[in-house]
Amino acid sequence: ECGHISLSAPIVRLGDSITASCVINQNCSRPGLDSQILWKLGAELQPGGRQQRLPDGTQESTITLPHFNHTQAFLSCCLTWGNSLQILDQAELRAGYPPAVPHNLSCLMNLTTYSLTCQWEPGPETHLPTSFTLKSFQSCQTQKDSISDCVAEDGQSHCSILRKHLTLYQKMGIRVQAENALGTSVSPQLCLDPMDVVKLEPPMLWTVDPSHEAAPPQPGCLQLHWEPWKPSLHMSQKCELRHQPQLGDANWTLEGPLPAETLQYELCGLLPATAYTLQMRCVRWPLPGHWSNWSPNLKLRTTEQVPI
Amino acid sequence: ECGHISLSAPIVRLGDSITASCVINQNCSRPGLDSQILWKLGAELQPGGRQQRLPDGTQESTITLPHFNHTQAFLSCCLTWGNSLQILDQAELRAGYPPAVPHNLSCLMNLTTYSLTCQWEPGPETHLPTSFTLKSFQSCQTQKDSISDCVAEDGQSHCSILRKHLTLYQKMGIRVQAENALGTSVSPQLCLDPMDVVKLEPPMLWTVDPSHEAAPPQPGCLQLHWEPWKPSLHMSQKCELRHQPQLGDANWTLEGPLPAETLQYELCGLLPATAYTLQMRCVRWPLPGHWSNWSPNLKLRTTEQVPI
Amino acid sequence: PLDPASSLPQSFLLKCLEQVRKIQSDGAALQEKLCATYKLCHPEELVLLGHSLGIPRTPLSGCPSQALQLTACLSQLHSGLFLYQGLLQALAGVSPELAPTVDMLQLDVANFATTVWQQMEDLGVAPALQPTQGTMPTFTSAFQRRAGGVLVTSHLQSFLKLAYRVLRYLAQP
Repeated sequence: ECGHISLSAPIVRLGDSITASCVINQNCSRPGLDSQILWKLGAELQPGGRQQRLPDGTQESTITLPHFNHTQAFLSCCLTWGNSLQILDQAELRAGYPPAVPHNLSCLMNLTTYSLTCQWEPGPETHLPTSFTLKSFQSCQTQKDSISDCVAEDGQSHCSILRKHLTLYQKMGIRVQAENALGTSVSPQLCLDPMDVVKLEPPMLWTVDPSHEAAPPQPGCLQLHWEPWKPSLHMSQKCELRHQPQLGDANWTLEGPLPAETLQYELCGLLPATAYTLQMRCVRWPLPGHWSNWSPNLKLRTTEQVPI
Repeated sequence: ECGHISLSAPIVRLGDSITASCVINQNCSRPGLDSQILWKLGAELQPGGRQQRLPDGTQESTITLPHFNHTQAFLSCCLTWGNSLQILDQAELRAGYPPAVPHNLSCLMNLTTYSLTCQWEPGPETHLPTSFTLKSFQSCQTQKDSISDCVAEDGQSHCSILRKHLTLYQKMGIRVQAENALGTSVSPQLCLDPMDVVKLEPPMLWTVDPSHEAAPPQPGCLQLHWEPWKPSLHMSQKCELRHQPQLGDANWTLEGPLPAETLQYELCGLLPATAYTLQMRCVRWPLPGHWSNWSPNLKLRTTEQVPI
Repeated sequence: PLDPASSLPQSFLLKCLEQVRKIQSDGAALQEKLCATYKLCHPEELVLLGHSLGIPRTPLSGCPSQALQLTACLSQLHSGLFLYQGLLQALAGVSPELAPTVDMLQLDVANFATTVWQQMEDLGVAPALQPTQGTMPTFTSAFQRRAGGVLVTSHLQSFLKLAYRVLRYLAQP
């Protein structure tokens, strides 16, 4: 090897100093002739190298970059050679920050894939390759019985724990760990039972088919029928209905709590001969859970008022 | 094991016969009482089982299904047990056809992924899991120096051979082999140099920027400029231009052969003050290749005729 | 020696010209990446390192248009390509950003060497045995592989420039 750079540390905090030394062995420098060792940061020459000849005849130059504020750069050790400058070695310098403590850790249980997806806020940019790993344990008190790590993909702030790693209906402790070359930080623990953070999909809301033998709706009434989201049929739920006449900026009116499933529900007290927008949502109940989003709009029109 | 079915062959040609035998060992039939062995195909009882007691005391029943014309069915060996029917073993029967010889094998070289994609017609449905594999060799004469197999995904009739397996500019022999439980068939060999089956993308066709210092176009003329598709810049090509006035059902007029690249080309002999649609395509030339598709339409208008 | 122009099929010459242009564009792409990402833009800055690593260069002396000896020229063209194929393989392990470009370049050089070798066989001037790769430089650090990439590509581009001139001369109608 002609020349070899060694660094105080290849990765430092932004603004810290970096010291590098470059040793040129004899077979690369011309005997008797003291070639000058020069340093380049990227394409720019860097003054301040202190050069000395070592007892074994090799030459060494040391340089300190006081405040290194590039996130990435190449430092080259060069030798004057006739009127050219020869690059003999090159080292990659990186600078950034240790990871901040990830915050806003939250999880949702997906009943289609039956996986627990957790997401978090990673905190400020570290400028360094930083890995995020979900560390989860079968219990919230002790850190024994750890569940296999869930490593987020590069640049992603979420990870999904597969069903086979979960013990449903049991509390588990979850933390997210951020790690890069400058340090590691761990979020506070989230203690939850996956089934208590199920995110339901909205129920299906229909109007009852008029051809059905049921009696036609009263004026100012609508006949509705709904069904909870299929994958959540085994969960007891309660639901809410909201409706709004399509008149200027009318407000929503809320009806609830309503049972998770009815064959037929008559909604009355509405304005006759008026177009209404209806929506429904459900939540696991009485066991804990998250409300589903509101279902897509169902647009219906109440019948005319029969002249008395 | 209570009962065990053995089959003449688990997979047969549609319409062929299948013979099955079922042995019931002693610990499953009540001592002294001769239980009757019955067969069910799917849910239907199958008459015709020939039952006998073997020297070692076990009972065996043999049945032949003369013309098995289901593509798939389950054959169950059952025992009368009091007034119930006990299923002791079940075998899956499948029937179909050996693969026909795949035909219309053709290949295209993709210059973006630098892979050779070959496609073929698989022939009639075999009703059986059938694998298609591209078998290719470095030469068309001998079958030595085989290139690693390219196995098509299930149900797909194409496969792409990666760049690292190809020796460009040399002829290679390619066949597609179809294989299932009832046999194997191989297509005739296709002998080609991947570079001779490059599929070019269309060239880029523009009008010359009028603000350019060049003189404005003559009446009845258009100033054009084109560039071949970037990944094919290293290939010498010829191109063709076609144009059509936007008047009723005017025909295309063809101009060519044209060089693959020009800074500026004046197309004259057109109707003045008329909107034209222009398209261009190129082909590797003089070496073999496929014409690109026509480029997207370029719509231009010729200038007014200056009153003399 | 063979009469230069007549004995080489036009399709062979056209393929060679096409392959040279492709390799030149692969090489330019690699040089561009080495310069943009690692600031290694000038091979002249790496001559000393090249000597210490023992990166060989290869002449194309049998191909000057005045006294063209076709067999010598083809065989030098092939052994030069064969050497560069080896040198590019020795760069294996170069950074993930560069690896696809180096792989493409190495495959294209290897295929061009095969095209020339196949033509030598067709002319009956190919040696009985395929050449074997000599000892290659060993690159012991990421920097040396990058610097080696700059030097090998730069030598290869000069080699191809001369080869292209000869092939165009031979391809003249």
